[in-house]
Amino acid sequence: MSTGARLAIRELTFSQALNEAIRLEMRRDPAVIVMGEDIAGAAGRAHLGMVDAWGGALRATRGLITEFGPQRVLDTPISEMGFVGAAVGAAMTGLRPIVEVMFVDLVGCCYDQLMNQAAKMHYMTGGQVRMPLVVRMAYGTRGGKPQTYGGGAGAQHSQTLYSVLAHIPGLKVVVPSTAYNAKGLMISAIRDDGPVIVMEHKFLGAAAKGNVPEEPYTVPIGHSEIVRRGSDLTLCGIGRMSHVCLEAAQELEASGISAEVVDVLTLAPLDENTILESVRRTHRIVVVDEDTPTASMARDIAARVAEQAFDWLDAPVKTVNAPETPVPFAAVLEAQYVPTAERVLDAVHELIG
Amino acid sequence: MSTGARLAIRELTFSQALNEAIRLEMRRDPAVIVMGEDIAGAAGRAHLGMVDAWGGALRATRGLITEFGPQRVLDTPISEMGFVGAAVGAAMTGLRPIVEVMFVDLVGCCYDQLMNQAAKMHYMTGGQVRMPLVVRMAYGTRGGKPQTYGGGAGAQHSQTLYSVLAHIPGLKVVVPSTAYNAKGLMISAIRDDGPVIVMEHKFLGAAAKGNVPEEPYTVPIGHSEIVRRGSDLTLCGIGRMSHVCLEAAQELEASGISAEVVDVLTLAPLDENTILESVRRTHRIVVVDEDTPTASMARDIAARVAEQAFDWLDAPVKTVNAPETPVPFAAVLEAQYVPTAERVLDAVHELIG
Amino acid sequence: MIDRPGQEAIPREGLLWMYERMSLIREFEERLKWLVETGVPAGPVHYCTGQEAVAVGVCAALEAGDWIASTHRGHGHCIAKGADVRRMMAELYGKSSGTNRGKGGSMHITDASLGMLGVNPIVGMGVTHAVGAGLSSKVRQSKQVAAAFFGDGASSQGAVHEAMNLAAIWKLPVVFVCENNGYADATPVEYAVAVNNIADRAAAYNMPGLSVDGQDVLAVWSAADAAVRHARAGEGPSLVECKTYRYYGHHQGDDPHRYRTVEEENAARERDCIQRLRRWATTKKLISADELDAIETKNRALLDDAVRFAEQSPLPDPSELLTDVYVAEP
Amino acid sequence: MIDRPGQEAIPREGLLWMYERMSLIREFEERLKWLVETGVPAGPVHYCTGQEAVAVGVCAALEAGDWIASTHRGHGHCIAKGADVRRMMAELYGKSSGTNRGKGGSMHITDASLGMLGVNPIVGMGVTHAVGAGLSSKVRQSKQVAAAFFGDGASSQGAVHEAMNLAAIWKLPVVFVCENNGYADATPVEYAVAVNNIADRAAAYNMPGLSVDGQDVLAVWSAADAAVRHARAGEGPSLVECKTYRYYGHHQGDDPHRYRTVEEENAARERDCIQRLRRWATTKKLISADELDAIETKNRALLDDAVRFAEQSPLPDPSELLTDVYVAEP
Ligand SMILES: Cc1ncc(C[n+]2csc(CCOP(=O)(O)OP(=O)(O)O)c2C)c(N)n1
Ligand SMILES: Cc1ncc(C[n+]2csc(CCOP(=O)(O)OP(=O)(O)O)c2C)c(N)n1
Ligand SMILES: [Mg+2]
Ligand SMILES: [Mg+2]
Repeated sequence: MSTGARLAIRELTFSQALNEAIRLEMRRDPAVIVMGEDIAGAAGRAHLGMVDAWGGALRATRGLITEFGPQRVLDTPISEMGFVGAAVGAAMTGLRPIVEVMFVDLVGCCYDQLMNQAAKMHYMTGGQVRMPLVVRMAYGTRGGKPQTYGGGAGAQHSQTLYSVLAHIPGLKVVVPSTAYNAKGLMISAIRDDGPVIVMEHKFLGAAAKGNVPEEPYTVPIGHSEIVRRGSDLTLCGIGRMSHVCLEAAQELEASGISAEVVDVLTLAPLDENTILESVRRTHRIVVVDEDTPTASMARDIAARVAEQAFDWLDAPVKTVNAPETPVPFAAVLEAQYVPTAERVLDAVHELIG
Repeated sequence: MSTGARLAIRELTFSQALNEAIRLEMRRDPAVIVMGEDIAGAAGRAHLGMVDAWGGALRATRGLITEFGPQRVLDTPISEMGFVGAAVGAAMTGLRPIVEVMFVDLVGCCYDQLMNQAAKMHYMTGGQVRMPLVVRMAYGTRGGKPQTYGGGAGAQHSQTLYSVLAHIPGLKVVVPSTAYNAKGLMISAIRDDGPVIVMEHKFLGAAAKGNVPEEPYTVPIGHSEIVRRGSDLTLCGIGRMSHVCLEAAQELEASGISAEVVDVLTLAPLDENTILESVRRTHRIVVVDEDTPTASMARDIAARVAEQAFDWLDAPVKTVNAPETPVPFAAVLEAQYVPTAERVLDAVHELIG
Repeated sequence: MIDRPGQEAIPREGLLWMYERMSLIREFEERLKWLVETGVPAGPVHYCTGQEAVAVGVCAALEAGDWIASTHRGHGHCIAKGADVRRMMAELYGKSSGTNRGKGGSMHITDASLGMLGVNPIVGMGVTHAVGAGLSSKVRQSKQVAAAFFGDGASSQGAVHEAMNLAAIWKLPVVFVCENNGYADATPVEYAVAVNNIADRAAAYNMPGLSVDGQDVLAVWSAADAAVRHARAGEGPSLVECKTYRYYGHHQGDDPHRYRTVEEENAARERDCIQRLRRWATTKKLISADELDAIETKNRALLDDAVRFAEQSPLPDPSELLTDVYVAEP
Repeated sequence: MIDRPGQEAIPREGLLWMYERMSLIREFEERLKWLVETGVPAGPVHYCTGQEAVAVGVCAALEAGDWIASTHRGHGHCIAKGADVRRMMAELYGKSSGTNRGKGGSMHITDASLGMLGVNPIVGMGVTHAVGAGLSSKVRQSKQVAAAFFGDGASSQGAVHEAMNLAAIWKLPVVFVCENNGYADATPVEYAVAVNNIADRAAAYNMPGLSVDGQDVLAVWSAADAAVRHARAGEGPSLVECKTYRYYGHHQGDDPHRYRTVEEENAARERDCIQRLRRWATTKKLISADELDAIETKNRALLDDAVRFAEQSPLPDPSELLTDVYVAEP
């Protein structure tokens, strides 16, 4: 963790922070490699002076090939099951692969490798096999102001879906929300000897900017963070939704309501205690999740609260999710999709008259 | 639905009931076809007098090829993404395919077809495309008495996992628990113009026997059933867990506690109302689910209760799941895995001193 | 442009239709590009400019009742199969008059009534759906053929291998059309694919495979026509690889000069499929330059109209967010 | 048994090792079958009886530091790579002394210290892991080779296609070994696979492909040895198809006579790999019958011991249910 004064601090974007985390760990450990579609781009065209054309979906791997070369920065063909499987095999045999699956929407093309192979290998082999694997996935729907027309990325390129990963015992799933914790969680993920999924919100990549120390540091996996103190209720947010919760908390302050905000940060293993302790102090909770509701992480957290903090609750446990629909294309429809501060406030007002 | 007296009724197993449902619908509608690995077996060996060697994982398709021939009963190579995709394409073009994916453990090899294609096609095309597709999957861990040694099917052939399907908007997911509702839900699934996943518990296939009318009938999708009336608390079970709940209810009766039992039957769209109404009468609930806990259907149901029936609750909302681990092989470990009536009773006693 | 066996059988109207469709696709993409670059928020779009001959040559070999499965780069396929450019443009504007009522967008444009199995941006999946359509044709004995478009990048997807094996063992009426434009995003085909000609993989499925010049609409048509006849006769699937080129970046935001040279682009433009058909048909005096100019003028007007239609169409009602999730409400 | 190029290079100890391993695999499976049929609850098991020559011929070509990826039918691969039959048997008994501490079972037997990437019953997935191991070898410049066993059924899996393409474009030191035993469950290979020789698919990945008699351990060894040398020299992957046969049903509960004839089975048993090596080696007077008998006697004793070890080993502690879920506890 940061020790303060000694470190040089600059403002970086979320994507730049991820990039720096990967770069530092690649310098530190030659076993760390990066794989994925177009994570460099222009593969095999160095002789034409062309390298590093893309840098991945979030541009988080840009520049790595220039420093570490094509042996450690591998563009892959479009074969998610194959290259995630290769990463699994590489992790079992001495490498520490960081593999990018462009969008979580493509999880269906490599799900077996994640849920049957990476997640279970250590357990099934009685603890013999280690699995130092990081899988990066961009997720999320365009939020914010509705445009008058046009559209977003549509039903197959806008999903959130992390609950289908968090559901699997053995997988760790982290959801950074700021440039600072993006870097720290990524370094923790790379150093972890088990499989860690890093969910990277598409619309935080460039938008979330913040102070980031130059040196390597870790943000521990399995810890939620109270990002705002409050006493009247708890708002619990995941990924970009933590920012929405903060926005809502700000507005509530204006009407004299003091909201505590918990940024979940890790979905699996979930840091129940931080959430439960907060609720036991505030007696009310709204969980905000960009994913669709059924079997979502919002419902999961709500259920844990209803089971373990029931006696402290003064009101129903509220969840705010995307609607139970695919993501629509048209901007006017999409604008209704992602939970907003307004919807969080509506939920709060149902709890607190 | 059954009109009683007119129908001939015999005892069938769960698998036989599924078989009869499929057979009757294939007679009724020539567009219904069946596909999957070894759903007949001995493919291409009719000239040696060999047909129908397997009949699928649960033997639920046995005999169909003899009646309907290899044009409508198609054995497939081991290519889940390909043949589920072919079923999706066939459903878009005039057929009503019933496709068997041997075990839900293999969902990772065809997940994209289910979650991105079948589930969303109707929505994404603005309602143009219909998707009369049934996907059958065997699931579940061996429960019951621990043997002194030996083991079960292990971590990759014993999973439950239905929450990762129920999570996807657009998919209907049914979990029959008896021979009667297996037949009725299967017929409803086949007649549905959208994609329906039918989850078939491996250890109900031969074990669940019951009275089944000979004629076709439907059990509606999207309805839970109160299978036992009670007043002190609600036990809510999914699939084989409904039987475990009934067992627990029986034992509770002996100690003077009256438990109502709800058999969920459909996970998506969930019949919240039946569950909520039950809780509003009994004021207590335990949800029992064979799946692992994080982002499970048990937690989903618990969260809905905590949000929508909070004011009626006299105690925390309890969930009973498998532990947060892969399924272990050794019988002594596996025996601790699946929720039992005993564990349900423990949960009840935590609620009712 | 080389003379092709059977091409004398293409009536003048056939040539005119090919020219008209290629020109309409070109006009659609160029207009769209202009709109996007001047601020119309059409979502992610993948222009197929340069590749028109593949869509048109293949669809020229199909009948109205046949199916196509398309990719994220699908506007050309849609237009070649007969889609209404007004409703396509309205879809890109997210309007309720769009092909998909505004709920799909560029990557999902579908007019099911024209045999479109959908534009599908999960690389490779459309190929499996075409195999399913072929199965449907065989089971229902309807003699319909399904053509599956997919890219050089998609050829590495396991689902495509599975689909080809299925079509082969079941002898389904499917034509696999690989649009090899040299790139998957920023990844060159010679890096990503272990063979020189993707068509050579046909042997792995015991089916005919042919690699043709995808900038020559008659070559594409000729190969597709043979494959479609083969399929319709119950002889099973074929693989046709069309070597083509996309003139612009992978999507509207991509600068291709980070991974390919201007020289390569210029060489590809020399082989422009529309100009080649024009040169060939006018040299052979089959069609006059004036006729072709008139087609282009008409297509420009169609696009003017399409943009007007899209602009003036109403937005979807907010309630549409929640409709059509389930096919039949429970 | 045909004389193979290079086989004169196999020292007598090599032949003895092959015989000893094949016999040990046979003994293991026969003993296990007897145990299962007399009531030992070993979970689902897939006997590899009949296929011993493939596992042994391939592993004979590997070095100790090389890797193998295996399938649900994996006991033979494990033994050929050197696994301890005592710990394997204990695993099947669900005992804490098992290779996987009783947490894996037949379908997951792994001794990672011997270069086993795991028995893996999700058809095709082990092949991708072998490719990853090959990548690891290349990146770390360790010169290790990875051999991937997979069935004729697995050859239809998309993951296998993806894995082969990856290994080919990256020139990884991988040997793909297809154990074509004619069946995937109850589905004959001639129904499920569109080509006659799965090895012919090597051309689709621009790598060498060879189809050999999988009942001839020297033929398997010879092909594998060439492929391993090719791999270790940095020349990239190869595909070796071994035509073999499983003597019993797909798993312990399967009656194969519902999908294949007794005549076919008898013909296969005529080609028994162990008998053939015995006949060849004794006829050539390389090894005496007595020596081979002694090996078999020793292996029977090893299995007696393994069963005793398994029976007497303790069960896992109930707390083991919850351990080793995460590699490093958070
Ligand atoms: C399964 C899958 N993987 C990755 C992507 C991201 N992606 C979209 S298009 C594309 C490149 C496709 O290349 P190709 O198949 O050659 O088609 P082209 O774009 O050249 O028309 C990629 C990698 C995706 N949409 N789906
Ligand atoms: C992905 C996947 N699909 C299906 C199955 C079920 N299954 C287990 S073994 C098997 C047959 C495998 O055949 P083959 O690859 O030829 O190996 P063999 O059993 O002949 O050794 C099948 C279908 C599975 N375990 N995994
Ligand atoms: Mg391409
Ligand atoms: Mg086989």
